[in-house]
Amino acid sequence: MAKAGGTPTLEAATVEGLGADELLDLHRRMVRIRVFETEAGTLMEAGELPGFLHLYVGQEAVAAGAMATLTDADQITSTHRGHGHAVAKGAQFRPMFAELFGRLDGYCRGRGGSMHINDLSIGMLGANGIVGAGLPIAVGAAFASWYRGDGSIAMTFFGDGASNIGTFHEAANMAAVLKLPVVFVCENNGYAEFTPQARHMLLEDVADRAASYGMPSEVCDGMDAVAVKLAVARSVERARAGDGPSMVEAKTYRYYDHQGVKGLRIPYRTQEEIDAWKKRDAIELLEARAVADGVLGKDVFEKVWAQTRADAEDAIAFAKASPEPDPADVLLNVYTTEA
Amino acid sequence: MAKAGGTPTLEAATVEGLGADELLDLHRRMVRIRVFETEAGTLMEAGELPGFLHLYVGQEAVAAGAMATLTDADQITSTHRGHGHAVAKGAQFRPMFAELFGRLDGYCRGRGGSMHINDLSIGMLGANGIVGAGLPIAVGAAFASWYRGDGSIAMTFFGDGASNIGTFHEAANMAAVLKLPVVFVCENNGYAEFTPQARHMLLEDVADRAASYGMPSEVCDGMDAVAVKLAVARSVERARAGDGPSMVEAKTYRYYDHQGVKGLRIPYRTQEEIDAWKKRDAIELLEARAVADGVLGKDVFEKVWAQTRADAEDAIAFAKASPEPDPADVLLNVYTTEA
Amino acid sequence: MTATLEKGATPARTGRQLTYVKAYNEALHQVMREDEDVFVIGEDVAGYGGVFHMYDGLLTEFGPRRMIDTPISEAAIVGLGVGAASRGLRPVVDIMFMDFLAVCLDQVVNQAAKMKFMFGGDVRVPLVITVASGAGLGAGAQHSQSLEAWLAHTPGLKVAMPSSAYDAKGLMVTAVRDDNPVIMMLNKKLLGAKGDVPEEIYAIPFGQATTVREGSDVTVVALGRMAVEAAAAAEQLAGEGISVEVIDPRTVQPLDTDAIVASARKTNRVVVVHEAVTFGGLGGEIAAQITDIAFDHLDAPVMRIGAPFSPVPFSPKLENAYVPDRAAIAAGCRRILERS
Amino acid sequence: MTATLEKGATPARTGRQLTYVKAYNEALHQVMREDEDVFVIGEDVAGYGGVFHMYDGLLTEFGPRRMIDTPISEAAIVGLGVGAASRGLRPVVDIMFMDFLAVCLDQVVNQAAKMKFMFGGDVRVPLVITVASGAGLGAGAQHSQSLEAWLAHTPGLKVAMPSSAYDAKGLMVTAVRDDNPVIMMLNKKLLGAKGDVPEEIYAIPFGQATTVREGSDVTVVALGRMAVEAAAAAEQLAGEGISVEVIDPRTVQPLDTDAIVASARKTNRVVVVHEAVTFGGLGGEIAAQITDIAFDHLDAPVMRIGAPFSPVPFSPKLENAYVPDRAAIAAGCRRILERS
Ligand SMILES: Cc1ncc(C[n+]2csc(CCOP(=O)(O)OP(=O)(O)O)c2C)c(N)n1
Ligand SMILES: Cc1ncc(C[n+]2csc(CCOP(=O)(O)OP(=O)(O)O)c2C)c(N)n1
Ligand SMILES: [Mg+2]
Ligand SMILES: [Mg+2]
Repeated sequence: MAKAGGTPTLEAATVEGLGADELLDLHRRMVRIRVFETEAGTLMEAGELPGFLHLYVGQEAVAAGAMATLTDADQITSTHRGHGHAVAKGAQFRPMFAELFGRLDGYCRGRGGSMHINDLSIGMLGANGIVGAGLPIAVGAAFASWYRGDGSIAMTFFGDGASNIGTFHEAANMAAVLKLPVVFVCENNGYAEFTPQARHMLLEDVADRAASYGMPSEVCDGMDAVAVKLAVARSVERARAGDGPSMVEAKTYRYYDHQGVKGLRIPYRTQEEIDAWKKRDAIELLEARAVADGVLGKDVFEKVWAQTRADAEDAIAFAKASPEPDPADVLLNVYTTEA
Repeated sequence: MAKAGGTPTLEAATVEGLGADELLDLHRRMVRIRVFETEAGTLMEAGELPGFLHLYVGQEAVAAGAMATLTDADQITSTHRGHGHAVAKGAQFRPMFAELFGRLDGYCRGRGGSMHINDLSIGMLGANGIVGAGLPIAVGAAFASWYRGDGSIAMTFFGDGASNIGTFHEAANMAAVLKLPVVFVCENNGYAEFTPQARHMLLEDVADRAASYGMPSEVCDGMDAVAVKLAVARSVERARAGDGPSMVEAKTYRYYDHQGVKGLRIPYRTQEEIDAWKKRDAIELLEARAVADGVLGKDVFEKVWAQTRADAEDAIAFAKASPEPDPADVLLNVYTTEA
Repeated sequence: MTATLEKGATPARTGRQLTYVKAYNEALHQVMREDEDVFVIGEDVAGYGGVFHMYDGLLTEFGPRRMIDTPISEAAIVGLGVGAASRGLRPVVDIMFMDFLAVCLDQVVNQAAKMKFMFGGDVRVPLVITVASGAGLGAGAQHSQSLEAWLAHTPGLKVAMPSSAYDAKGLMVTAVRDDNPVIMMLNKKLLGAKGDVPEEIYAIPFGQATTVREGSDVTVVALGRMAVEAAAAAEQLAGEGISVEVIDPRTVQPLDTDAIVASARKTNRVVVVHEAVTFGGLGGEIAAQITDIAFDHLDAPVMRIGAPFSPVPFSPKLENAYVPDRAAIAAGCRRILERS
Repeated sequence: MTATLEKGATPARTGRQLTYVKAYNEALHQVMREDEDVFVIGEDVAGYGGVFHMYDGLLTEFGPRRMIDTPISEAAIVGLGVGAASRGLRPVVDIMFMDFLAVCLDQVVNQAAKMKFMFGGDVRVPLVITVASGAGLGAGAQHSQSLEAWLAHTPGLKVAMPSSAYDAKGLMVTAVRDDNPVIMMLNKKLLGAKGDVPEEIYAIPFGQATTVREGSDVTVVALGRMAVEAAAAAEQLAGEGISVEVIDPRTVQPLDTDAIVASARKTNRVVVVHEAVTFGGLGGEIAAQITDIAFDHLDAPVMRIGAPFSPVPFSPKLENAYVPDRAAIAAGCRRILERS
C-alpha cells in the first residue's frame, strides 16, 4: 500500500471485473479532469484567471472511480480542490471555465469562482472554501435521501488535512448515529497545504478514524480508478441498502502545488517523490493496462483525449466571450425573494 | 466492566497498593465533594441560588482519583459540571459557596457563577459553560508546561456527550501531534443531558476514540477512586516522562438530574438503574473496603464527614454574609488595564 | 385557514391566552401538519421536548422521523440542516442557547447564508435556526448573550426577535415558510409570558414593525424583550404626561426602516434600546439610518440604550443593573426630552 | 531601545521602506527577541513561513519550539493559545483568512474574551490572533470578509486594523505586549504596500487614532485599507478645492472617540468608510457616537460608506464595484458637502 507522501508501492492498476464500457467511462472522466485542470493551470499561469486555483491533477482516479458509482440523483459535497469532483460528476466545461473567468455564464454566474462551483441538476452540492465544511452538508443531503426514502445517497470528499478539523468528527458521528446513507471519501494526497501527513496526524490511515464512529472503512489505491470504483461501490451499496455510512480512503497525490501550478517557495516535497508518484499516473496506468489486456485499443483513448481537448478549447472560447456580470446586479441572489 | 447507562457489574473497590494516607486522601476529597454538592442542591431546591447547578454527586471517585495524581503546579480544565473538579483540586468551600450565591467573596467575585469557578493558585483553570471548550485550553496549558519544561502537566475532564463535539477531536489530535503532557479524562456517566450514550455514539467505550490520535487509553471503574487513581497515574506518568498525551475513561453515574437535583419531566432513566449504581456508591465502597481490610477505622471516616459538614456550614454562613458586588463596578476586569 | 398579515394590518386578537413558548410550539405543530417537509433536529428536542419545553408534544404527534435528537455536535447539526434544506426539506434546527452559535457559526454565516449567492442563485436554503437569547436568569456570561448584531450584519440571513406570544407564533410560521435561512431568537425571560394568541395558523411578514403603543413625544425603538420593557416605561411616563410611541421592529433583518423613520418624523426624538452591549450593537445601525433619513426632523440625537461593555455578569444584583429595563428606558426618554 | 508613542506624538519617519507584511514580520522578530514567552502557532506558519509570507525567517531564527505548525484545527489552535496565555505565555495565533474565525469563534469570544471577567479578574490572556481580512483579490465570499464588527462588539477583545506598514509594525508590537486578547487584522491587499518603517522597535498605543491628512471641509473616518483610499480621495478632492481630513482610528476596539469627535467638530461633516457591509458595520457605531456627542456641530448626518448587503462576489468586475474605493469616497464627500 502506498505510504502517503512517501514512495508509492502499490501494484499495477487492475481492470478485473470491469467491462470495456466501464473502463472507458473511468478513462473519460479522468481525461476530462486532466484536460480541464491542465488548461486552467495554463490560464492561471498566464495571468488570465482571478483568484485562487487548487488543481486536482494527479488525483483523477479518485473522483472518477467514486463518481462512477453514483447517479445524478446522488449528491456530493466537495472541497477547495473541487474541479475534479464537478467534472467527474458530469459538470460541463463551458459553465466551469466561464466561472473561473468570473463570467455571467459561469456555474455561479460569476459570483462564486473556483471554490464554489456547483450544479444541483447533477447532484453537485458545491465546492467549498472552508476546510471540512462540506462534510456535515453531505450528511444533510443524506438525511434528505433517508427522509424521502428515494434511494439516493450522498458522498463527501475531504483531504487528509481535513480529517483533523472538528466537522469531520461531528459529521461522521452524526451520520453513524442516524445511520444515514452517506459515503465519506478521503483523498489522502499526503499533505495539508505544505504540511506532510506525518506532521498533522499520527495514524498512517485516515480510514482508521472511522472506527471511532463504529463505521466500516477501507483503504484503496487512489491512483487506480478501478480500485477506487470497486472500493467505493461497496460503501455505496451499504448506503443504498440502509446500512449506514462508510469511509473509503484513497491514497493519491497532487502533481501541482497546493494552489496554482508551481510552488514558488520552499521545496516541501522532493522531486524524487513527485516523480515516483507520476510513474503511477492514474490515466497512464489505466490506458496501459487496458491495452495490455486487450480490452480497449489505444485509438479509443486517443479519441477521448482529442474530443476532450476540443471540448476544452470550445469552452475556453465560450468563457472568454461570456459577458461579465453587471455591477448593478450585485444584490442578486442574496435572498430567495418569491416562492 | 460497567455498561454506561446500564447496570454496573464492576467488582468491589480495591485498596491494593495504596497506603492508609492515600486512601484517606481519596476519601476526604470525595466526601468534600459530596457534602459540597449536597448542600448546594439543598440551597438550590430552597430557591436560594440563582442560575444553573450541574451537580457532581455520584461521580466523586473520578475527580478524587484523578486529582490525587496531581500537584498544584499541574493544571486542569473542567466542564459545566465543575464543582467536583474544583473541590478535589483543593478549592476552598468559602469562595465556592460565595460564588454560587453571586457574592463578592466568590471565586469569580460574583461575576462567573457555578459554571466558571476557577482558582489559578491551585491550577484550576476553570469550569466552562461551553461543552468541549475546556479541552483545547488544557492542551494550551500543557503546551506551556512543555514550553517551559517545568515538569508540570495538564488534565482535562469531559463527558461522554462532549466526546462528540469537534473540539474533542481537534484537541486530542493536536496534543498527540505536538506530544504534549496532557491527560484526557472522560467521565462517562452514560448520558448527555437526557440522551443516553447509545443514542449519541455507537461505541461502548469513549476511550476507543483515542486510537484515532495514536494515543494510548484505558477504561477504569469510575465508582472506584483507587482504580481511577491507578489508571490516571499511569497516564500522568507518561505525560511527565515526555511520552505525550493519554486518555482515561471512567465509567460513572450522576445521581441527580442533569441540572438541579430532581428531574421534573420525563423519566429518561429508570429508578432501577439509579438504584443499581447507588449500590456501588464510591464513598461507601471505599469506606467498606478499607474497614473490612482493616486499613482504616470507621471513626476516621466519621471525623472526615463531621469536619467537612462543619466546613460547609461555616462556608455557607460566610457566603450568605458576603456582600453583593457593586453594580458601579460592572466594567471591572473586562480588560487587564495595567501591567 | 392560513392568514398572512398585510403590511399595517392589525391582527385579530381573540382573547385566547398562551405562553410565548407554547405559542412557538403551536406554530411548529401547525406548520408541521401543513408541510411534510418540516422536521426538527437538535439536542434533546425529541425525547425530552427541548430544555425549554419548546418542542413538547411534537414527538408524540410527528414521530421520530420528524423529531430528531442528536449528539452534541452543533456544527454538524446546522450543517445537516444546510444540506437537507438545499435538497428542499425545511429543517428547524435548535441550537439551545444563542451563545452556542459561536461553535457552529461557519455553517450559519459562511454556508447557509452565502450558499445561494455563491452558487449563482441555483439553490434555496429554507432553514430555521432557533436559539434562546437574552440575560436575566443568572445563566452567566456564556448562556445569556444577545448576538443579533453578528447575524443581521451577515447578508443572506434573516433575524426574527419576537417580543410577545403572538409574535412568537406568527413569526415562526413565517420563518418556516421562508425560503431563506432565518434565525429565530426566542427570549429566555419571555418564555413563560402569556399573551393573546389566535388558534388558527397565521403568519407575520418579516420586515414589518409593529407599533406597540402610539405616542407623540418620543419614539422608543425596542428590540425583542425590550419592547415589553419599553411598553411598561411608556405606561409609566404617560402618568407623567409624556407620550411615548413604542416600535418593535420584530425582525432586525430585514429591518422596517420606513416604520421607524415615520415614527421619528412624528415625534422628532428617538431612543433605541436593546439587550446587547451598546458598542457595535444594532442601536448604531438604527440610529444611523434614522439620522441619515430624518436628520432635519430630529430635535436631539438618537439615544442608544444597551448593556455596558462587559460580558453578562452572573450575580443577580449585577445582572439586573446590566440589562436595560423599564426604568432605564423611562430615564432615557426623560433625558432626551430635556435635551431637546 | 523601545519607544512607545505618546498620545498625539508624531512617530519618527526615517525613510526606510518596508512592505506591510515585512513590517509585521519585523515586529515579530523584534518582540520575539525581547520576550522569550512569545511564540507563533498556526497552519504552515513555521516551515512554510505562512501562506502570506508573514512568518518568513522566524523558524530559522527562533527554531521549532517557538514556531509551531499545526493540523487544520482552528478551534484547537485558538484554544491552545488561550490555555498557554492563561499560564503566562504570549501566543501569536495565526488563523490565516479572517473568514475562518467562524470555525473557532467560541474560543475567541466565549473563552479568550470573557475569561478574565468570568474568572473574577484572576487571569490574564495575552493572546494575539492574526487574521488576513479584506476583499479585492478575487478570493470569493469565504476568503474576503471584514468582520471587525463582530469582534469590536465583544467585550474583552481589542481589534487592530493597520492601514500602513508603519502601523502594521507598531500595532503588532503593542498587540503582543498587551495583556488582553487582540485581533490583528492584516489587510490582504496591503500586504505588498511599501511604507516608511523605522528599524528600531516601537509601539503604537491602542485607541489612538492617527490623522492621515488634515483638512477643514469634511472628515473621513476610514478603517483599515480604506484609510489609503480615503487619502487618495482627499488628494483628488484637494484639486477640486475641497479640504478633507482623514482619520484612521487604527484600532476599532478601543475606539478613539475623542479624536473622531474633535475632527467632526472642526469640519462639521463626517463620512465613515469601511470595507465591511454597511448594515450592522461599525459605521453605525461611529456615526452614532459622533452624532450623540457632536449633534449640534453637524451640518449633515454622518454618511456611511460600506459594501452593499451581499456576500463578497468573485468576479473582479463585481468585486471592484462592491468594495468602497477612492471614487466612492470622493463622491460621498461631494455629496455631503452639497447636502449641507
Ligand atoms: C477552516 C479552514 N482552515 C484552513 C483553510 C486553508 N486551507 C485551504 S486548503 C488547506 C489544506 C487542506 O488539506 P487537505 O484537506 O489534505 O486537502 P488538499 O489540499 O490536500 O486537497 C488549508 C489549510 C481553509 N480553507 N479552511
Ligand atoms: C457547545 C454546547 N452545546 C450544548 C450545551 C448544552 N449542554 C450542557 S451540558 C450538556 C450535556 C453534556 O454531556 P456530557 O458531556 O456527557 O456531560 P455530563 O453533563 O453528563 O456531565 C449539554 C448538551 C453546551 N453547554 N455547550
Ligand atoms: Mg491533502
Ligand atoms: Mg455524560
